[in-house]
Amino acid sequence: METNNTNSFEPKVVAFVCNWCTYAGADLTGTSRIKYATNVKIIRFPCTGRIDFMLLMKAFANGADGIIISGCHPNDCHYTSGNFHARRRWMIFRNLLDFIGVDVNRIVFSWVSAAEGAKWAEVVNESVDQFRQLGPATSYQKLIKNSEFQEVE
Amino acid sequence: MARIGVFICHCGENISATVDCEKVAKVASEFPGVTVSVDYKYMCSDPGQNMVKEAILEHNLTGVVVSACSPRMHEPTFRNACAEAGLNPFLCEMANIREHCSWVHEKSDATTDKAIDIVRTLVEKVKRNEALAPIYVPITKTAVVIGGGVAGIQASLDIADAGHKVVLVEREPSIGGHMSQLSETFPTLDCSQCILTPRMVDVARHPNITLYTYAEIESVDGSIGNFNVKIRLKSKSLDEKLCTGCGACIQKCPVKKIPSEFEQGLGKRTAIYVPFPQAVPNKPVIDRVNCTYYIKGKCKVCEIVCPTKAIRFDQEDSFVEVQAGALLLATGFDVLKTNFFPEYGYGKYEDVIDGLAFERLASASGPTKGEIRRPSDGEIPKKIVFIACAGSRDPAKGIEYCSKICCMYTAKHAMLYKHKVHEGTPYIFYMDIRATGKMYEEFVRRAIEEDEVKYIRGRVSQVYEKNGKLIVRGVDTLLMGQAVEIEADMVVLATAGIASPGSEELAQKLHVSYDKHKFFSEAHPKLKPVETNTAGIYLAGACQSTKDIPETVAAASGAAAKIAGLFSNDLLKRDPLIAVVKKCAPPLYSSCTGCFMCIPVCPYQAIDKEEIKDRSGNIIKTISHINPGLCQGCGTCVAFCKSKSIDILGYNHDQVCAEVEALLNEW
Amino acid sequence: MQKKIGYYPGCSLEGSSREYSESVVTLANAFDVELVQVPDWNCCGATAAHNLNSILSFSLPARILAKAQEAEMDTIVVPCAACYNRLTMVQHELKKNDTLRAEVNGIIGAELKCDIKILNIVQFIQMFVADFVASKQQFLFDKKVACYYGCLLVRPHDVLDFDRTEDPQSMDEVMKSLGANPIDWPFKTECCGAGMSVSRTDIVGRLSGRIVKEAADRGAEAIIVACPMCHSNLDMRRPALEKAMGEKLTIPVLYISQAIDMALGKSQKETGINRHFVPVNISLQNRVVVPEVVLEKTEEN
Amino acid sequence: MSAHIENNSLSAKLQHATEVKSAKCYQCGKCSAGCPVSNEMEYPPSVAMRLLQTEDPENDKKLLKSQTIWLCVSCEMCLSRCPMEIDIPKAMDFMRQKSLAEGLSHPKSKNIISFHKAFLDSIKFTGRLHEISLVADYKLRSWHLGQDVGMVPSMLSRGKLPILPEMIKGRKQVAEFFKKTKKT
Ligand SMILES: Cc1cc2nc3c(=O)[nH]c(=O)nc-3n(C[C@H](O)[C@H](O)[C@H](O)COP(=O)(O)OP(=O)(O)OC[C@H]3O[C@@H](n4cnc5c(N)ncnc54)[C@H](O)[C@@H]3O)c2cc1C
Ligand SMILES: Cc1cc2nc3c(=O)[nH]c(=O)nc-3n(C[C@H](O)[C@H](O)[C@H](O)COP(=O)(O)OP(=O)(O)OC[C@H]3O[C@@H](n4cnc5c(N)ncnc54)[C@H](O)[C@@H]3O)c2cc1C
Ligand code: SF4
Ligand code: SF4
Ligand code: SF4
Ligand code: SF4
Ligand code: SF4
Ligand code: SF4
Ligand code: SF4
Ligand code: SF4
Repeated sequence: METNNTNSFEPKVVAFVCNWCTYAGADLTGTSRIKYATNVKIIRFPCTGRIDFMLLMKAFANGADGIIISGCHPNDCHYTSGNFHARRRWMIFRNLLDFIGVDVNRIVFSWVSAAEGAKWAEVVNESVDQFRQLGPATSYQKLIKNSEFQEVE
Repeated sequence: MARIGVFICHCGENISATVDCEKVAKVASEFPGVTVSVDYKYMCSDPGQNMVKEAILEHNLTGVVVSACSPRMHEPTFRNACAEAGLNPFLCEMANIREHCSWVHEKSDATTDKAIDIVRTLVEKVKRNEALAPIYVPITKTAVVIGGGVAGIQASLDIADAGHKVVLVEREPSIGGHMSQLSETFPTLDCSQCILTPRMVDVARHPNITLYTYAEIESVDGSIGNFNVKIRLKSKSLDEKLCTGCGACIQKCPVKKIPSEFEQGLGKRTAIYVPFPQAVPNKPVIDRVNCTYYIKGKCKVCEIVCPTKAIRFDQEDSFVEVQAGALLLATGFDVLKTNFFPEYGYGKYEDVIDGLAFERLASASGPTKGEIRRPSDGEIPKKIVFIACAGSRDPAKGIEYCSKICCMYTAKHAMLYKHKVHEGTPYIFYMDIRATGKMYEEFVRRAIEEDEVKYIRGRVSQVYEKNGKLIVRGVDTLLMGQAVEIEADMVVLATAGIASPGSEELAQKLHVSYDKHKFFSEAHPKLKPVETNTAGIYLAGACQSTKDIPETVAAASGAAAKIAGLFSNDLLKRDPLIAVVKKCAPPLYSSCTGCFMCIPVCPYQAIDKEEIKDRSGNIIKTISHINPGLCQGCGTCVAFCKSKSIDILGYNHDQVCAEVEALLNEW
Repeated sequence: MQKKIGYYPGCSLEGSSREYSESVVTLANAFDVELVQVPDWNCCGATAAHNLNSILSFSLPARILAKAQEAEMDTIVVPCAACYNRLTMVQHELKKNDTLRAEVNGIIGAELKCDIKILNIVQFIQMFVADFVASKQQFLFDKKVACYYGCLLVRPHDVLDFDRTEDPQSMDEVMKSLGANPIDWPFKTECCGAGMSVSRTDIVGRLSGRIVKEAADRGAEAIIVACPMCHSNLDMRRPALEKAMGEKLTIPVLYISQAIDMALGKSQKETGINRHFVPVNISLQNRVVVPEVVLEKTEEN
Repeated sequence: MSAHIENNSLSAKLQHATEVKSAKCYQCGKCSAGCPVSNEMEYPPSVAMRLLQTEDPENDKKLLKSQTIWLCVSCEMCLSRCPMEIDIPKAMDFMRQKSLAEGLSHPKSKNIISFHKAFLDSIKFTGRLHEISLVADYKLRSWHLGQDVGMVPSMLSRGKLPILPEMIKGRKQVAEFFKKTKKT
């Protein structure tokens, strides 16, 4: 189980999850009483297909140290193909992120179904570990804030 | 000015044990725009809901945040309460501080802080919520039932009796499913065929039911109320309208040695065949893989003997499209059947068989006319060893779950054997006896006390053949692991029940979720056991998890009631959380540039083009348009629109951005 | 063209089971493979080490692997099933467990890469012998045989990933290709008593006795093995087995390499069968169709 | 994974050291049914697992003092057939080492232990196993002076017993291993 050690850096993590699979999976984590790090807070979307680049940048600009994007498994998307589009878009974002100096390791892409309560806890804990090692994301935040970040990509 | 009410629930102690609810309420009361913030033991109780309603009236609230369990649990409850107090239900949001907070963290300040952050996030969201009106769509009152086992049969009859149309799609040549293979059924030992066959006939005769056998679902689109289902009718090589089912073709077909699937390989069938004599419809199909004509280009004996000239060798698969308001999955289960257990010699020794094969041996209509004879030499076995949990509860070689039905059918098998072979001895190696239904424990006790079935607690390690006997090596764990070696004449494995093959593909076609064992997932394990997560698609029977007949039939009637309930309205009310193209004043009309990037990405073909015309009818601009009847609100188009001209109600830019900011800024 | 390949005989092949080593070398030579011993190899520790001292049980095999690595051997053949099992298990454990590897590296003073391909005798035969055996075979091994795999060749399956643990077939296949008729029997992977040979001969008598008797009862004319421990328990300990079973058991026990050597027409000396306790009185039939090339060679001999 | 183990039972120690979790065993008995020496054991493997599960100090002691742990020949039949994939052979290894360390090993198992020790000693001094010295050493330790002597002449005559041990160059290094690993 994660313990919030006071000395070590505790990253702020936002999770963008889809309503049908991962949100329900995270509900199951709760129903199963599986514990995970408090660092992660969830925002619900209809589908990972809804999540655009701007939102990721917005999160970094507001101080996120890491982002988890999680939805249904390939082929299991509640909306047929939303997650597939999300995945494809992510491939394009990666290069863009790299370009503006955001470490792509600060974004974790995962699939968690409604039946995978335990997996959600794993994803959270592993991601928090990963972000913890990367340290605070302040430099990117400054960069993003200063570069007069606009709501158009 | 926003006037938001925040209601923090303790959920008994489910939340308050790890989250300081009073503190959360207090901090929330200081959030900008929050007018009232209170905590209470059970928000969903009547007094809890009344609290919300009174606050709405008293403070003229513009939004409500209930901080409690998952919205998947109680969002409708609280939205209804708000509506009753005159607040548009879409101005109510739930902050999930139970499943996503109190249950997943230990009691600590960090946990309370997280709860506060979650509440703040939803407060910021709800401030930006808009009053929305539900959408109404018409309902096509036809149900497509997929799978014609006892579940599909029962549900079809119930829906049809309620006055609605049913299309029943079965992929085998006959309906009946596994139940038609069973001999007698626990716990009453009534003859399976005797109770099932009349219902099968009813299905065929019911004016409201259209039956397609030898048919499969090709594709499904649309959504609740209005699905469009394309069905592939596999070629039976036969004109069903002409065929009278006389059976002359079957008698004359020269290919007679094909192992019969229905008889679990213990009997044989011809190339043109009906699976079993009571089949519905009782009309044959040609199995093209084994038919001499399809292999070698000659024979056609069936065509020659057919009195009505019904045979069609050149018939191809055809398709029908059905409009349906609801779908029911009833595709049942299968038994694990590979030689996954080399140590038990399954697939290697003829006399090691599985439970379904034993059913055929015990069935009066089976290959031995109900006499228990071993497959290798037809002898009557003096000793039979039954091995329970053969593949179930076995993460290493089989599946980890308990198949639930095999304890009972194994007891039944041992009993049937004893009834037929009085001098025989049945042994059952078991780990636990799970007999939890009505009259089940009594049934097992009867097997042990009256029919002298020898139960031995222990798992068998190995079965091997020696001098015509099967040597079964096990232990008695109730005797400190003492070795038990039995020289048996036959071994019956209670193999695991698994999802029906093809379940995964079907689930993907229908967009319903399934678990890791490929069984379809119900929407809620307790409260929505016959619904799937996809609106308008229901499930019943062993396709959800292995079930016995009483449970299967109960689920089927339950699902039928749900569908009949859906069909009792002419219009379906739907949440309006869908996409809209933003409009603005002329001369721009909309920021949409008409790039139409959004059209191909929509999974529901919900986007088309709209022409904006001036008074004299000249087209000024073509922009995209979203059909509210088709849009499901996935938001894919939103992410694709470069000019941010599409928004999704309930998850619009303002709302989600405000959420991100609120979540992070005070962290 | 000579192929060179690493070779770890292990202690018993230098001692009580030297005929195994002799027959393996004979076999390799017949197929133009040169077996190069791992330089200055040590004992793998066998059962004793992991019974008594687990970290030692890693260090001893690790040194062998290090020696092979030093000599730039990418593949080593390990005919003894016990050694094969230990070496494979240890390489697997060390590969996946970084802390353990660091500790063991410290003890043996080397940096293990853990990427050596470790072949058991059957795998060696499959790779270097099976495809060519037909062209060199002089005698038909037209006997009923019982292939006995023992425990260590196939278990644990997760790590060794060689054949299946129940009713394995690889040795049966090899014997079939020589013209033998392998029987179907249930004790292919039952334990012979292994390391208890000296300390609890009574147990070995019972376990191995049952195995030998079962093979004999089913009409086998020879038991084919791939492990020196199995061999010594089934062959050298025969009196103990007979005592435990209360009957005379005359069926001979051959290493699979010896069986092939015999089919190739090798002498008793080359196969080492003269060293067995249970006499091997098996005479093989000349192959009916003998390719000309081989005929010439035999004449030269 | 909580770092502190308050639980001092053998089962907890076993899990800590080897990740073998006795709680996973559901007592099906398949291991005992396939174990070749189960009949000789006072606690067949499934019973041994049950004893561990009780976490009762008395039962822990029973196991460490048992012949069972020394009779196990590490054949892995139990593991390969256990539906829960419980690594009993590893558990047996662990219990043997514990039993020795705590001086609890069963008097009747002395033979087996002596043999293992003699085996390791042989390696310690030569780097390889020298079978004659092994047998000799074992006899000294176990006092089974007569046993097996009958086999020696026939083994010699078949060239199966080299008289002189093979000394490897690295034998000092190997002897070092024994020192370095002694702590365990
Ligand atoms: C050996 C044995 C003995 C049993 N004995 C008893 C007993 O004594 N008492 C008792 O209560 N229960 C017993 N059962 C359990 C009983 O068989 C099941 O409860 C029952 O069959 C479940 O019915 P079902 O309709 O859900 O599934 P099924 O009987 O499996 O029917 C599913 C149907 O769907 C069809 N189908 C599958 N996939 C598709 C597809 N993609 N498209 C179209 N059609 C499809 C199949 O062809 C089949 O006709 C026994 C089970 C076994 C294995
Ligand atoms: C200790 C315990 C723990 C349990 N834990 C779980 C669990 O963890 N998970 C789970 O799934 N299930 C659990 N259950 C089972 C669960 O309680 C039942 O499945 C469920 O309550 C059954 O609901 P019901 O409506 O059929 O019956 P009930 O809950 O008994 O409701 C029947 C209602 O009918 C009323 N009534 C009775 N007679 C009359 C009459 N003549 N006229 C008018 N009204 C009448 C009663 O007052 C009562 O309100 C548990 C049960 C017990 C005893
Ligand atoms: S509203 Fe939800 S959290 Fe509150 S008491 Fe009801 S179930 Fe529990
Ligand atoms: S002979 Fe013709 S009518 Fe009779 S069952 Fe066959 S196809 Fe049908
Ligand atoms: S054509 Fe085919 S189905 Fe018809 S009788 Fe001949 S083999 Fe049978
Ligand atoms: S129902 Fe009985 S036999 Fe079947 S898996 Fe469960 S416990 Fe085993
Ligand atoms: S993607 Fe946006 S701009 Fe392009 S057509 Fe669609 S709504 Fe208009
Ligand atoms: S949100 Fe957009 S992409 Fe999704 S269904 Fe509606 S119109 Fe199609
Ligand atoms: S086989 Fe595995 S689960 Fe069964 S009793 Fe043995 S250890 Fe326990
Ligand atoms: S490893 Fe030990 S306990 Fe397991 S089967 Fe072999 S002898 Fe028995």
